[in-house]
Amino acid sequence: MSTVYHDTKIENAKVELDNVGVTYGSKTAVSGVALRIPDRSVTAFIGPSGCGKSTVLRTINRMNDTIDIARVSGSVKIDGEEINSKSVDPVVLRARVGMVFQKPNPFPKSIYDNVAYGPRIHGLASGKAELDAIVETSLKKAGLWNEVADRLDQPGTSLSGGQQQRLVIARAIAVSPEVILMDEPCSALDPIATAKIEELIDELRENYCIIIVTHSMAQAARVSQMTAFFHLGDLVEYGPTEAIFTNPRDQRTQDYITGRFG
Amino acid sequence: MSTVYHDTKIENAKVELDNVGVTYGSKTAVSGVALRIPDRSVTAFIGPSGCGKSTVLRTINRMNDTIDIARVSGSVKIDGEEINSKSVDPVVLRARVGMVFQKPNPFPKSIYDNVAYGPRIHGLASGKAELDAIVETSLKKAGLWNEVADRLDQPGTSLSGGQQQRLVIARAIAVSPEVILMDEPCSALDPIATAKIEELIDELRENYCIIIVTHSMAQAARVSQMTAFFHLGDLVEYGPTEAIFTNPRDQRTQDYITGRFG
Amino acid sequence: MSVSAITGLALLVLIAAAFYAGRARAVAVSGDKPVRLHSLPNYHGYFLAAWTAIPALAVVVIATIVERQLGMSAWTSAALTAVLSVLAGLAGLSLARRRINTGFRARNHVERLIDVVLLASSVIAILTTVGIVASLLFESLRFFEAIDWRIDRFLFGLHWSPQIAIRADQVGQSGAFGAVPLFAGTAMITLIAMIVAAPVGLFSAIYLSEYAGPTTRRIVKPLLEILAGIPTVVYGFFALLTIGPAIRGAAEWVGDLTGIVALQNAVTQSALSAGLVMGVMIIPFVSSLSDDVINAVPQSLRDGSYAMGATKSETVREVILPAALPGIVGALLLAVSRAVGETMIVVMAAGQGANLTGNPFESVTTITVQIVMLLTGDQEFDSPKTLSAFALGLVLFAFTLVLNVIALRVVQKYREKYD
Amino acid sequence: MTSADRQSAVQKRLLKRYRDEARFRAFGIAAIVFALAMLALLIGSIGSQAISAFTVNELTLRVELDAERVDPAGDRSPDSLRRGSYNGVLQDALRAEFPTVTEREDLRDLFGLYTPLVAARLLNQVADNPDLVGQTIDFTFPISDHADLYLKGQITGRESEVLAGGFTISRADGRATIISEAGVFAAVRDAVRADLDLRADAIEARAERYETRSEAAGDAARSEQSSQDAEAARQQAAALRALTRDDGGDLELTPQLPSRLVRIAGGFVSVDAISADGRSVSGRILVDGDADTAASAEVLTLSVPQADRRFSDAQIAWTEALQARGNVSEGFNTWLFTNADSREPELAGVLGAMIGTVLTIAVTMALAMPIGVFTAIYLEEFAPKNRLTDLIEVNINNLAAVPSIVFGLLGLAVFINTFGLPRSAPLVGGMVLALMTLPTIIISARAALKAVPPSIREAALGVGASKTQTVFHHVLPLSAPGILTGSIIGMAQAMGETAPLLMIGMVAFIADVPSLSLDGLTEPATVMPVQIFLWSDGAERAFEARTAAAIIVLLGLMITFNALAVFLRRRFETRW
Amino acid sequence: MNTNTQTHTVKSFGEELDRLSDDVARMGGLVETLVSDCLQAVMRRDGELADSVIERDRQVDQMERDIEKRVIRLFALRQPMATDLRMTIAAYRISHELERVGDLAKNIARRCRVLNESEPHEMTRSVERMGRLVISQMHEVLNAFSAGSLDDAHSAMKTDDEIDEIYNSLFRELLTYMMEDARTISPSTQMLFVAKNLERIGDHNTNIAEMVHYVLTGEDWRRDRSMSDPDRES
Amino acid sequence: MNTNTQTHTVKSFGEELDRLSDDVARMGGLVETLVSDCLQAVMRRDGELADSVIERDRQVDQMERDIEKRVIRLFALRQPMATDLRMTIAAYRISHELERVGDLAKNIARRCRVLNESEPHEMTRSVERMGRLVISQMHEVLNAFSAGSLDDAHSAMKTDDEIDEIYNSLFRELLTYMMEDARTISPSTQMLFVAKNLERIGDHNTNIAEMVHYVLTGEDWRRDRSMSDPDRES
Repeated sequence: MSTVYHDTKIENAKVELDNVGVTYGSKTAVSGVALRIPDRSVTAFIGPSGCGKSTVLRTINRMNDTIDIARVSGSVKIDGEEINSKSVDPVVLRARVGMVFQKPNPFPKSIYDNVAYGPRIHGLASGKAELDAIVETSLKKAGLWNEVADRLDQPGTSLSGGQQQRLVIARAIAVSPEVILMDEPCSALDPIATAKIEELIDELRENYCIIIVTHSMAQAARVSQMTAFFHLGDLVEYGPTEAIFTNPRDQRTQDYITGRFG
Repeated sequence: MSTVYHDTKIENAKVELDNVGVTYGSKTAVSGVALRIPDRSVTAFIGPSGCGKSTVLRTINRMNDTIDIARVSGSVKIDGEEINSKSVDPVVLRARVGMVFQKPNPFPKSIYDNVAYGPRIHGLASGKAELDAIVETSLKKAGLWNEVADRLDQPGTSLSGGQQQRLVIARAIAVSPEVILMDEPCSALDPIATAKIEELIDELRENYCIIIVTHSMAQAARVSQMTAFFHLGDLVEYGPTEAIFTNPRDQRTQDYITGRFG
Repeated sequence: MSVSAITGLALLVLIAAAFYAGRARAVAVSGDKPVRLHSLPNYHGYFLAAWTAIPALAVVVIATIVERQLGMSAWTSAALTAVLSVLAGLAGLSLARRRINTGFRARNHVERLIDVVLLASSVIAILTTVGIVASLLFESLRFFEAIDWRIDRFLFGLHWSPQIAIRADQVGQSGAFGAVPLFAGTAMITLIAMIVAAPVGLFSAIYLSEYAGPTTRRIVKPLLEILAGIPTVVYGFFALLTIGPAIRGAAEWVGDLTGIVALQNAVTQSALSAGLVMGVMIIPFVSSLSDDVINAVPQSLRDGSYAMGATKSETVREVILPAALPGIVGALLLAVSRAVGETMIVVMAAGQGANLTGNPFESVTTITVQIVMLLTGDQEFDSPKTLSAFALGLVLFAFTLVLNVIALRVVQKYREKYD
Repeated sequence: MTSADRQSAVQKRLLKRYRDEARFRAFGIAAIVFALAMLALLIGSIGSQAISAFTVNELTLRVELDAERVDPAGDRSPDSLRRGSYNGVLQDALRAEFPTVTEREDLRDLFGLYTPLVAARLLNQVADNPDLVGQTIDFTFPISDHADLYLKGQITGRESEVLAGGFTISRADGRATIISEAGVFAAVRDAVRADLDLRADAIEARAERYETRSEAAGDAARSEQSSQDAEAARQQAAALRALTRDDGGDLELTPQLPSRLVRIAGGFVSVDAISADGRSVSGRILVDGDADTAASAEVLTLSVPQADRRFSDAQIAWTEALQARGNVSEGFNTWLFTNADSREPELAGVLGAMIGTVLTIAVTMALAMPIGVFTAIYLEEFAPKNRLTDLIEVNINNLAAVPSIVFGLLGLAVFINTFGLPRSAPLVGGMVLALMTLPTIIISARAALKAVPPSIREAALGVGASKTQTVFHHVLPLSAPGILTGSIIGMAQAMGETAPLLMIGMVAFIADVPSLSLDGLTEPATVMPVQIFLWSDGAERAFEARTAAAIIVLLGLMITFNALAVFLRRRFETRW
Repeated sequence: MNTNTQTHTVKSFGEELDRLSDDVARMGGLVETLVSDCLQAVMRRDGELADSVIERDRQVDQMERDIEKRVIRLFALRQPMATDLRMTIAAYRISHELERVGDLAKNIARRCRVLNESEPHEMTRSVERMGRLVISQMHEVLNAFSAGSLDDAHSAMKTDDEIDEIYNSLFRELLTYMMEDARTISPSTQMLFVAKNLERIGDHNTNIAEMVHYVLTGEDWRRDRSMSDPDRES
Repeated sequence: MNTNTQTHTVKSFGEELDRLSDDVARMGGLVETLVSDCLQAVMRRDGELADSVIERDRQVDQMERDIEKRVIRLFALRQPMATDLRMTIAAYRISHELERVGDLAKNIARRCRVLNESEPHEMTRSVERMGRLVISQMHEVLNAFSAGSLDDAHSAMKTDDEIDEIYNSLFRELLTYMMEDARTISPSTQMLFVAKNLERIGDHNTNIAEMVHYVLTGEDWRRDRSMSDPDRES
C-alpha cells in the first residue's frame, strides 16, 4: 500500500530509507518503507504492536545483522551513503549510529567505564585526560553530570532506572554519533523518569538526528517533530507531528490516533 | 499528612478503609489511608511509582497476607464488615473480592477450565450444566464469548495478550465477586487491547465495585469516576475524577497531574 | 509377612472407606447442597481418612518398637498389631466424623496436616548434615584419642603409613599418620585438573553461547553433557587403561630423549594422568555452570554493546565476562570442591603411595584414596587405622564445606544482581 | 573531533580488533575440539576394548554321562546327582580328544582349557533332566579365557606360512624331526636370525644411551649406576649375537624367542631347533599327527615368546586342533548378561550387578523423590523466611556439593554401625544414595517450582484458592516435567556412583544373582559401577575387555535415562 | 456531526462525543427558534412572544455552560485527537457563537417591547426580509453542522455578503427615515439595532460555518474579514 | 499568567504554556492601545489615528489566529491538565474576546471618519468619560491576567455595572439629542454605536475577568447576566 506523505520539505535529510523491507525467515515484518528523516530533529515511529516500527528502526544501525534469520532488502542511506553495502563495516556504522533500548542496560562497570566504553573500543581518545573530557561532556549532555560527578567510580547499575537510561544515552553520545535510535526508551520507566528523558531528548535534538520508536502516542506528540505511522508492516503516513495528530490524512492513521481500532 | 477530600457524597460505600497502614519489615509503605469507595463505579488509584497505591489495593483482598514481612494495620470494611478480623477466612474473602493483575495470567489450562476453576474450588456449581452456564455467562460479561465460544478447550495461553486479560477478568467474574481489584491491568498491553479492556471496565461498572491501580493518568481519566491520588505512602487527594483532573486542590496532586515533578 | 500384608490391606480399605464416609457425611449435613459447606465434600473425606490413618499407623509404629523389647512371638505380635491398629483407626474415624458439619473448616485442617508433612520432609536435609557432622566428629575424636591428641602431627606430619599396626605401647609414635602427603597429592591433582578444566570449560561455554550457531549448539551441548554423565569409575578405567600408559609412554620417550630422570621414572598411575582425566571430567561441569552464568547476562547488555559498535570478543571480554565474573568464580570454586572430593578416578589412576613429591609423573595419593583404602576390606572399628579414615573424612568435609559456602555466597550475590 | 576524524580513528584500529576477534574465536573452537576429542578417545578406547567381550568362543565336547560317575548312588536323586564327578566326566571328554597327552603337567595344561566351574553347569543340566544319565551328549561351554583371548588374537600375534615340497616326519620319545627335501626351513632360520639381530641392535642402542648419560651425569653415584646399566645391556646384546652366529650347529629357539609351531599331517610340533642348513627342524610333539609324510606343512609364528605369556604352546596347539576339528565356535556372549560375577572371566557376567543396581536405585528413588519434592515444595511455597529455613537452604546447597564419599562415611557410621543394618545390602546403599541424591532433586525441583511464574500463584490466590490448593492444583502440575527431569538426572547420577558404596561394603564378591524382591534388599549385592571397579582391578587380562563391556552396558543405561530426561524437558518445556 | 464511520474502541468516548455534537445541534435548533420567534415578535408586535424569547435565552445560556463543561471534561479525561479534537474545539466555539446569537435574539425581543409602544414602523418589511435571509442562513449552517456538509457551510458563508448588503441599505434608509420624521427616531433607533443585531447574527452564522469547514477539512479557512468586506461593521 | 511555582519537568511544555500566556498578554496590550487610540481618534477627530487603528486590528486578528493554532497544538501534543488545561482554554477564549474588542475598536475608528464629516458632537465628553472607564477596566483585567490577581479581576467585573449605567444614560441623552435636532441624527447614530461598542468592550472585559477567575480558582463564576442586569443590552 502506498504511503501518505504530508508535503513538508525535508531539506536536511540525514537518514533516507528507500523501499526497505525486512523478513524473518518466511515472515515479512515490513515492506516498501520509504522515508526521509531530517537531521537535528526528533522523528517518532508509532503504530500498534507488531506493526514493524522497531524492525525498521533496527535497519538503520544494522542491528538486524545480529539476528540470524533476519533479511533486510532495499536501501538505507546515512548522509547519502548506502549502509547495507558490503564495504560498510557494521562496527564502524554503529559508532555513527547510537542506540538506546527499552530497558536501561548499563554495563556492569563503573559509571565512568560505561561512558568510556565506546571511546575506548573505538580508540577515540588518545589519553586519560581526553577520555575524562569525553566522559564529562557526555554526562553533561545527558543531564546526568550533576547527579553522578562525585561517584563516577560506582557501578552504573547502582543508579535508578531513569538515571540508568540517561547513563545509557550518555554512553551512546560518547562516541559522538550522528544519529541516535531509541527503541521505546521510556516504556520501563515511571512518569517522572519518563518526563526527564523526554526533556533530554528535546535538548539533544539540537545536535543529533534522533529517531524514537514509541508505544505511547502521547509521547510521540510531546517529543517529536516528525511522525511516521506504521500499520501491519506498512508505513501508512509520514509528516509533521502536529499535522499527524490534528489532521491525519489516512483513515488508518485517523482511526489509530483517535482510538478507533479494528 | 491529611488528605484533601472533595465534598462528594458517597452514599453507597462498598469498601471503607480507615486509617489503613502497611509496613514491609521496618519500612512503612503506606499509612493513615481513609477512603470510602462507592459501589457500581470505577475508582482509580494513581500516583508515582512507590507511592503505595498497589499496596493499598492489596489490603482489600488481603493479598498482603501472602507476603511474609507485610503487616497491615487499621480497618478495611466491605459492606460494613471488617475483613481483617480473624473470623474472616482470606480464601472466602478472595472469592468476594476478585483480582486482576498487571500481566495477564491465565492458568495453562483450557479456556473453559480457567473460568471454571473458581466455581469448582468454591463448589459453586452442582453439576456440569450449571458450570457450563457460569462459564458462558462470565465469558459473555467479559466480552470474550464471541471470540472463544468455539474453542473453549484450547489453552488459555494460546490467546492474545488482550484476550488473555479479558479471560482473567472472566475468571474473576465467575465466582460472582462484589468487588474487582485491578492492578495496572493494561500496562502489559498495546493501545488496542488497552482500549478494549477499558471499554470492558466501563461496562462492568454497572454491576461491580471496581478499583483500578494505574500508572497512566490518561487511563484513570478515561475509565474512572472517582480518583485517589497517592504520594509517598500518603493518600493526598480523593474526589471525582473530573474534579481531580480539572481542578485538583492539593499542590502535589496538581504538580503530578500537570507533569511538574520533584 | 502374610499377617502384616493383610493388616496393611485392611488399613488401606479402612482409610478408603473413611474418605467416602467423610464425603457422604458432608453432603448429607449440607442437605444435598454442597455450596453451603465451608469446604468441599472431598476435604471432609480427606479429613476423615487422615484421622483414621494417623492413629492406626501410630499403633503400628509403637507396636514395632514394643515388640522388640517384649520379645513376643512373631505371629502373636503381628496379629495383635493388626487388631489394635484397626481398632485405633475406627476410633479415630468415629471421633472425627462427629465434627463434620456445614461450618466445619475441613480444608484448613487437612491443609495444616499437609504443612506438617512438608516441614518434616525438609528437616531430613538438616538431619543429614547433622548425621554427617556427628558421625565424622565422633569417630575422629576417637581417632585423635588413639593418637594421643597429637592433632598437629596428623595435620602437619610428613609421613603417612597407616598400615603399620600401632601397639598400645607405641601410641606416642603415631607419626605414621602425618597427612601432609595426602593433602599435597590432593592439591596437585586438583591443580592439574583445574588447569585443564578451567580454560577449556570456560572457552567452550563462551563459544557455545556467543559464537556457535544453533546447529552447532544443538550438537555440541549434549555431547558435552555426555561427558558430565559418565560415571567417575569409567573415567578411572579410562585413565588406567588409556591415558596412564599413554602419558607414561610419552614421558619415557621424552625422558629418554632429554635425559630427565623424573620423566624416565614415569609410572602408569601418575598424578598427571589422574589430574588430566579429572580435568576432562570437570570440563562439562565448568562449562555448564559458566554457560548458565553467561546466559543469565541479559541480552540487553549484549545489544547495548553491539549497538556501540563492539565486536563479539570485545563484548564478551568487556561486558559479559565482567558481568558474569562472580558467577564464574563461584563455578570454578565449586569445580575445585568437586575435584577435591572426587574419589574413583584417583583411586584407580593416581596410585596409593603416599609420596610427598612435586613431580606429576609420580604416583601420589589423596585423601579420598586413603579413605577408600582404609575402609574397604575388613575393618576393626577400634583401630586408629580405620578411625583415621574418618578424620580424613572430616578434613575433606570441612574443606569442601568452606569452599562451597564461599562459592554459593558468590554465586548468590551474582544472581541477586540480575533478578 | 569531526566526523571524518572519528571515522579514520575507528578505521585505524579496525584491523587489530578483527585479529583479536579471530584469535578469541579460535580459542573457543580449540576448547571444544579438545573436549570432544577426549570424549571420542574415551568412548573409542573403551568401545574398542569392549567389542571382544561381547563375543565368546565356546567349546563343544561329547560328554559321556557315565551313570556311575555322575550318579554315585544310582537313584537319580538330586542328592546323588549333586555328588557326581562332573569335572571328571569333562576331563575324560577332553582327554578323549587328545589321547596322547598323558603327562600330569600336560594334563593340567590341557584341563586349563576350561574352568572347572562349568562342571556346575553340567550338573545343573543333568539335575534338571536326570534322563540324561547314561547318555552321551554334546556339552557346550565357554572355553577358558586364555584360549578365548588367543583365538581373538589378543594373546599373541600369529603368522602362518604354508611350506610346500614334501616332508618326512620321524618321531621318537615325544619328539619329532621334520625333514624338508627342499630345505624350505632356511627361510624360517633367517627370520629367526634377523629377529635376534634386531633385538640385539635395540639393546645396544639402549646401552649407548646409558653410556652418554653416564658421562653427562653430574654426581658420581648416578654416573656409576648408568654405566652399570650400560654394561649389562652390552652383555645381553652380545649373548643374542652369539645365538645368531652360524657355527654349523642347530639354531636353538629358546622360550624367550617367538615360538614356531609346525602343523603337519594333522598334528602340531613346537620347534626348538632348526638345522643350520635349513633342511630340518625338530621339536616336541604337541598333537600327534596321523602320517609320517606330508606334502605341505604350515609354520605358525607366534610373536609373543612362550615365556612372556600364560598360555603355553601346547595349549595353543590344542586349541588350534580343537578349532580345526570344529569343536570351537565363536558366538555372542550371552553369559555376560545371564551370569553374576565370577572369578573366571569367561563366566563372569553383569546380571547380579544389574539387579543390585535396580534394587538400590529403587530404594533411592522411593526415598529421595517424595522427600525431595516435599522439601522443595515446603521451602519454595510454604516456608516463612526465618533462620530455620535459611539454615535448611544453606544446608541443602552445601549438601549438594559435599563429596559423595562423605555420604559413604555417614552410611558406614550411622546406618551400619549405629543402626546395625546389614553391610553390602541394597537397602543401605539405596539409603546412602538417597541422601546423596536428595539435594539434587530438591534443587532441581525448586528450580522447576520457581520457574512457575508468581503470576499463576497470584491468579489462583486471587480467585480464592488456598495456598495448598494453589500449590497442588497449579504449581506442582506445571513444574512436574521439571521435577521429573531433575529426578531422572539425579537417578542417573546415583546409578553411576561408586565411592559411597565402597564405604558400606558393597564391594563384596557376589557370585549369586540376588533375588529381585523385598528380601533382596537386605542381602549382599553389588552394583554396576562397583562391578566395573572390581573387574578393572581383576588379575586376569580377560577382565579388561569385560570391564569395558560392563562400562558400555552402564553407559547405555545412563544415556537412555538422560535421553529420557532430555526428551521430557524438550517435550514439556514451557516458556513463560 | 459524526465525521467518522468507524466507532471508537472505547464506546463511552464515542458516545460522549456524539452527545456533545447532538447538544450543539439541539442548542442550534433552540437558538434558531429564538431568532425566528424574535423576528416574529417584532413583525407581529407580539409582546408575549418577545417575553418568551427573553425567557428561553436563559436556557441557551445554560446550554452553553453545559457544553463548555463537557468540552473541558473531554479535554481533561479523553484527550481527543485529530477529528475528535477539531470537533471538540468546534463544539466549544460554536456553542459560544450560538450563545451570542441567542443574546442578540433576546436583544431584538427586548427592542420589540419598545417598538410596540410606538407606531408600527414602515421599515418592518425590509427588516423582515433581512431576518428571513438570516434565518435561512442559520438553518443552512446548522444543517451543515449536523450533516457534516461542506457545501452547505460554503453556501452559508456566501449568504453573509448578501445580508451585509441588505443591512447597509437598511441603515441608510433608516437614517433617512429618522431625519424625515423626528418622532420615529426612537423606534428607528430600535429598528437600527434590530437590523444591526440581525447582521451580527449573520456574522456569527458565518463563524459557525467556518468552524464546520475546519472540522471537516482540518484547514483554517477563515476569511480575512477586513479584506473581503471593509465596511461590514459600519 | 503563571499559576504554578514549580516548573514543568518537560521544560519545553512549560515554555510553550508561558509563551501562550505571554502572547495573550501581548495581544491584550495591543488591543488596549487600539481601544485607547480609537477613543483618542474620536475625541480629537484624528482620521489618521483612526486609520492606524483599522490597520492594526488586522494584526490583532492575526494574533488571535496564532493563539488559536497554538492552543490546538497544545491540546493535540501536550494534553494539558488541571491549571494548564484551564489556562489553555482561557487563552483560547480570551484571545477570542480580545479579537472582538479589537473589532469593536476598529468599528469605533470607522465611525470616527463619519463623525469627522459632521460637526463636533456635544456628547463627545460623556462618551470620552465612558471610554476612560472602559480603558481603565481593560487595564485592570489585563493586569489580573498577567499577574494572576483575583482581586483585580473581581474589581473589573464590578466596573462593568458602572459602564452599563453610563451607557444607559448616554443612550437616553443621545435619543433626546437626535429628536431635538434632526441634523444630528447621523452623527448621533454613529455616537450611539460608539457608546454601544464601548459598552460591549466592557462586556468582553468582564468575560475576560471571568476567565481569569476560572483559571485561578477552577470555578465557573459567570454571572447570570439576564438576572443581574436585565436591561444592559437595551
